[in-house]
Amino acid sequence: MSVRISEGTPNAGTPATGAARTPRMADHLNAALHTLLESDPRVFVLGEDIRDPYGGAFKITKGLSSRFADRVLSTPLSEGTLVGAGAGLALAGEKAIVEIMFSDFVTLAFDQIVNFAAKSTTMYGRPVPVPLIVRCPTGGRRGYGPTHSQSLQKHFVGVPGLSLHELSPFHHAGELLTHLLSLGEPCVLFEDKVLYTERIFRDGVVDDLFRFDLVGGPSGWARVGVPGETRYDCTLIAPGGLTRRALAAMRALLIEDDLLCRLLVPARLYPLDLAPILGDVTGHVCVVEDGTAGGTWGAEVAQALYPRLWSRLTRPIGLVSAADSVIPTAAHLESAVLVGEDTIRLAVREALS
Amino acid sequence: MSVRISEGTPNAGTPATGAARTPRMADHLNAALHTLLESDPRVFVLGEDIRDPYGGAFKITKGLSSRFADRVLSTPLSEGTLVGAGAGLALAGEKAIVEIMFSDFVTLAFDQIVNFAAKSTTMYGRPVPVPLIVRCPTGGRRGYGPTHSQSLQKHFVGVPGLSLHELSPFHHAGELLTHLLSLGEPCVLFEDKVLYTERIFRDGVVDDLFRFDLVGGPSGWARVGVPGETRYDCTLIAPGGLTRRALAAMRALLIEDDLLCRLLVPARLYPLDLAPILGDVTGHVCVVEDGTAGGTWGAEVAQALYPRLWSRLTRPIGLVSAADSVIPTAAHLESAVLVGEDTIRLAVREALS
Amino acid sequence: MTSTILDRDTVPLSPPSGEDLDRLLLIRHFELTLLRLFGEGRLNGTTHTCLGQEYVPVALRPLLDDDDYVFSNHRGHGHFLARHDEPHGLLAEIMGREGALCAGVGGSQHIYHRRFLSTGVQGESMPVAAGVALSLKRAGDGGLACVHIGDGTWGEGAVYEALNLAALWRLPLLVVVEHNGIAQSTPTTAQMSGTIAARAAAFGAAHHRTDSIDLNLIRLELAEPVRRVREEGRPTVIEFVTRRVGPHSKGDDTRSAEELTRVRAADWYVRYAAAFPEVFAAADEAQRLRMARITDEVAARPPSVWRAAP
Amino acid sequence: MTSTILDRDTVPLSPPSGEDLDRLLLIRHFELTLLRLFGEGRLNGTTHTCLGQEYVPVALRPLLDDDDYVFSNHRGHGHFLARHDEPHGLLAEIMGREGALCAGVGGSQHIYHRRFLSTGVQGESMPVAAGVALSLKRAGDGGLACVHIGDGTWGEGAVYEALNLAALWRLPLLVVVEHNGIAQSTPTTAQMSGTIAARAAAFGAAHHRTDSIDLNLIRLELAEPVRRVREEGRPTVIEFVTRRVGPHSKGDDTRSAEELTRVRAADWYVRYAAAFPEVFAAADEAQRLRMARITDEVAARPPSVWRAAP
Ligand SMILES: Cc1ncc(C[n+]2csc(CCOP(=O)(O)OP(=O)(O)O)c2C)c(N)n1
Ligand SMILES: Cc1ncc(C[n+]2csc(CCOP(=O)(O)OP(=O)(O)O)c2C)c(N)n1
Ligand SMILES: [Mg+2]
Ligand SMILES: [Mg+2]
Repeated sequence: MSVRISEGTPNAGTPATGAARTPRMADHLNAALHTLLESDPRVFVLGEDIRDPYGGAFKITKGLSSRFADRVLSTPLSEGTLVGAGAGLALAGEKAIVEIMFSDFVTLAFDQIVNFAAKSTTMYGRPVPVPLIVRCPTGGRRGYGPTHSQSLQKHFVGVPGLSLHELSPFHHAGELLTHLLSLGEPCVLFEDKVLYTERIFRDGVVDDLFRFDLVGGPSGWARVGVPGETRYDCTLIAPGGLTRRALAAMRALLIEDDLLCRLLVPARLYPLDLAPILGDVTGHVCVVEDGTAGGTWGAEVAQALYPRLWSRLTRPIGLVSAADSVIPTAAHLESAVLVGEDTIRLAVREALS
Repeated sequence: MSVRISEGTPNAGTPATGAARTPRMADHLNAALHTLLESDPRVFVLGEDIRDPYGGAFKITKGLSSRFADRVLSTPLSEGTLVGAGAGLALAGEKAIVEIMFSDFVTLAFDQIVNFAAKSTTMYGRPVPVPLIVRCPTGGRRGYGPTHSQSLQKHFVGVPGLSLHELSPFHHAGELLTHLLSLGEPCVLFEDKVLYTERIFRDGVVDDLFRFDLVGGPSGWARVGVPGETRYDCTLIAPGGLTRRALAAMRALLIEDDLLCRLLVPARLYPLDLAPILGDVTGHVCVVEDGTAGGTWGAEVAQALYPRLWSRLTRPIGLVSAADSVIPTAAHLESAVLVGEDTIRLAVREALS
Repeated sequence: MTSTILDRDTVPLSPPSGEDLDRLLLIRHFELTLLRLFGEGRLNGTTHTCLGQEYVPVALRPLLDDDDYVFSNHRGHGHFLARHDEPHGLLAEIMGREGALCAGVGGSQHIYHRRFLSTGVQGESMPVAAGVALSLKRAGDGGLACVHIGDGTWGEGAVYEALNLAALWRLPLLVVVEHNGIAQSTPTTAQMSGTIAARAAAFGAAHHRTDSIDLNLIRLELAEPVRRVREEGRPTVIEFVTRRVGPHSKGDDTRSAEELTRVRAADWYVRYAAAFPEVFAAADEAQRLRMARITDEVAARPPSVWRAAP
Repeated sequence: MTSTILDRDTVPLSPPSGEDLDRLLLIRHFELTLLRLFGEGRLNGTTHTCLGQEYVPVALRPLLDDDDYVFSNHRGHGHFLARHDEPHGLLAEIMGREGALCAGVGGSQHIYHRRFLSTGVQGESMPVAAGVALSLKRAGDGGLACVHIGDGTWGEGAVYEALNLAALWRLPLLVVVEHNGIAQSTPTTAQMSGTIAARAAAFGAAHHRTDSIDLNLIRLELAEPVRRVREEGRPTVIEFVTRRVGPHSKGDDTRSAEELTRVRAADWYVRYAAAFPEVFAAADEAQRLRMARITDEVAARPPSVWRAAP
């Protein structure tokens, strides 16, 4: 089984120029894992069906086991235990990346994450490093149905000792993974399943309208806007999985509704570090996410922003999320429940009308 | 083993007069379970060590198995499975109340609750009744340490098909349980462990200063205030477990700081029904809870309140919670992390100064 | 009780009833239809067909009563169709069309119809089935809860927690394991230490293993164990040694060509066709046609409506 | 490998070394001190003493190396003290005083000291220990991960998931089961179907059962199984048939008087005292005094400071 890595050699770290075709997220992430395993002999990857020739349900681990056979291990169907074993590796001085095949099943590892991995970093009275990343392929829009389509980020917000992250097409996956493993605390990394199939952005270029830059380090913020503009009618804040839908909404809002939006995408969802972007929040603020309504990540963003923006805000912060509903399988029912580009556009338009 | 029920006979439903000594919450809840099992032959109770003579770690199920031997069952140490079995009973037409010995271990049942019990009510395209209560003895202040002291309410907020409740000294436990089983959807019921040892309130009387009434039905709100007062400097919103600390803070604020507070305590934490108390929210709003900081229930309350109170609010809604920290075992460390009467008092005073 | 029947691939098959053959072939053509529709881009989402394993639920059919509960998993179309002759409803569910069993909300993996319930998280049904079995036991009508799981699902702790509970409480729980030697891409040897027989025994459950594909023979073997589940509240694990002839879901089969040849040669379809060429060919054609009609009919329906949407 | 040693309550004990006796009695007096302090209202929170089970970790002591990891549970004071002669640190931890092992944050149930780690959620350590064992295996120095669990903890699915993984990956995992016949208030018969031996076997783990309390004899029995864990990566379950002489935590013992009499008669403390009256009495008194001094000293310390508070 030959290794197929679309970014060229596993070492290829230099971004292509803006004009060239950028890799798809799945290949970009796969290449990042290759590089990481190669450069750090302490890194293990565990997960269901991750070995070659299968290479994982979403092929993110393709080629890894062929190169690093003793550190890339397919586990039985035991989500709790594969996370626990990752924590054990981490305690013993290794670094562990574990894959939950569908993030929906991370519920089975909730105890290991909340009550062991996260707590161990502080409950023994001194800092105990637990370098562990729990990778969670996430989200709907693929018709997989109620138990294979969820975005469960919100349930992990506010666990002491645990940080939450999400892949975005702006942030470099390899730098992010390296950074997360350096934190010494367990991280849950959400990865939008549709994003896997999309191309990443590089060199500050999004498209003909929008440009981006990065602030706040490898897990900081991507700031997307129109070159030269500083005052926006609306600031959208959204995790990486929402990027394409947010961009499409921004384009329509600009061209058809004459509303100028900026988009801010954090790689680290929690703890929130608002400092790098506080100055960039102008106009109406709207937090967009894929999770269902109620107890959302957006509510956390909003509660952190209200006191900081109190004098500037002219209306309540808007929250856009999926409906308070299971995610149906049939495409026409699923799209009625999930956040689409129209949901975002409508929310902004209504708030500003 | 004789049955010990402090409310007199298990049937005793009539509240004592305000002046009489009211029962402690543990006995009140125990009596409610006796009544429920007696009146409804479909009710089962499952949990670890719940049978007599032990009667549960907190003695809430005392006497039940002696009277209803085939419906009150001690399970092995299998939190996921005892909740799953409860859901199975519920699907098959029974009603199930399951006890998680310490709510910290409900993490082991997260999958059964989120991905099965809650989803089953809607994911089959038609309403499927799942009358199930997951009872969760909750909270710290007893020196049990990091894995036996948590308040995990926030992690269950916003699960479609799941409602969250908390015992309070104002709400009648029996009416609440009966109501929850009538909803046909799984409910998580948080029960503060210290509250177990405290006396319930009846007949609208709290103490020499404060009175209460109930609005919004068995899972609605208790409104606590000073008779005759309608405008308060501050409105505290808190789950039942916070009651004593909130009352102590309110007393000190009134007597020593000349600040008049009202307290609103919902039995149902989520979904939030703000309608019954929206008119009662005056002055500064402060949401108080026992969970750790970040992604709190309070953030959800706040995000629901901001748009509704937008024109009335003169400052951001205050959130009071435990620190972003594991809960240490030693009393002096534990109290530094948890919400105490002083934490509340200080928060209100600072906001209003 | 643990008994092992030796490989019967070479033993002559007993003649199936027409009804049995029809049911087997209906399921086969149902599954083939799904793969075809996916190939044509007419279905979205995912599916897991039971190609090669159709005979398991068909064999169990007469052993289960209407009042029994059946819990199914991701690979559940055969389980459903063996119990309910409602291919229209199931196809509509998978295609999201009017007349769908669950309004198109559940799709392939989440079906609840009368006392048949499937869900997509492996192992999760075991505790639920134990709870249902507790209710059935209390009712005292001899009902049982049957749970289909795969060999890979024995990785999940929930399986053991539930077995333990069922044995302690003497619950009428029948666990049907379709041991096809693989879980998604991982061979059983790489994910299960020890044997299913030993695991059942360790939890005080009875165990019966069969590698027959002969419906009549299987029923003879299982009648007594199933009776004991009902009458003695004896949790029992029935292990079918079987083969997944198709991919895990769609086009994701990484097994070697040799392995696939071996597996396909043992397919009940091939063996029944060889043993009873005429009746088989006629039934095969009939079910193929039936399924084609059903597909056309369902495909022409409007999208499903979810009346109970929250 | 499964072997069972018959009840030895009547077999004469071999003489313990002075060091062993001291360690046994230190743990005994440590635990008695805790119950007394609780009774006097000088400790808050909760505790689970290992009264009656002290000999288990003491017997294991010379079989474990410094580089081995030991995972302990709620009933872990003996496990700790057998490994580390640091009763001051442990008592300070439980009393929340200066010099506490974990700054008073962890308390009785959550200790991490060198390669000793305990936590309060039953079964949770098993997968973690498997991960540690994977690292040890890779290091190739013959280290092992030892996990203490009770009989009741076999209710948790995590135990089986981890055993499965350890057997598949041939990890040096040693599971020590203290089978005291009870979990909190529930007898093993009401919470475990089948046997621990069968459960180990079902997951491809070796099993060795002992009901001896004779330290020397136990070590003889266990030397070979422990060697095989290290050298062959053979996950092994060692089952100690033992007795909880005290309450589950504090004053919550609902066992009958007969049961308690039976259990107490088999207490190693009673039997060693009867077998070696003079050395025992002297050692007992010495450790009682040592513990009294430690208690006074620790109780006089100021409250612990949590420097790493978040
Ligand atoms: C808890 C959980 N983990 C992982 C999956 C993804 N998954 C679906 S089927 C499958 C393999 C199941 O193998 P087995 O139990 O042998 O059944 P088979 O597919 O062979 O019929 C996996 C890993 C899942 N659905 N649920
Ligand atoms: C997951 C979990 N469930 C329940 C408990 C509460 N609990 C603590 S010890 C115990 C009994 C444990 O029994 P066993 O494993 O036999 O150990 P023993 O107490 O007999 O030493 C229980 C139910 C817990 N700590 N963790
Ligand atoms: Mg299989
Ligand atoms: Mg025990």
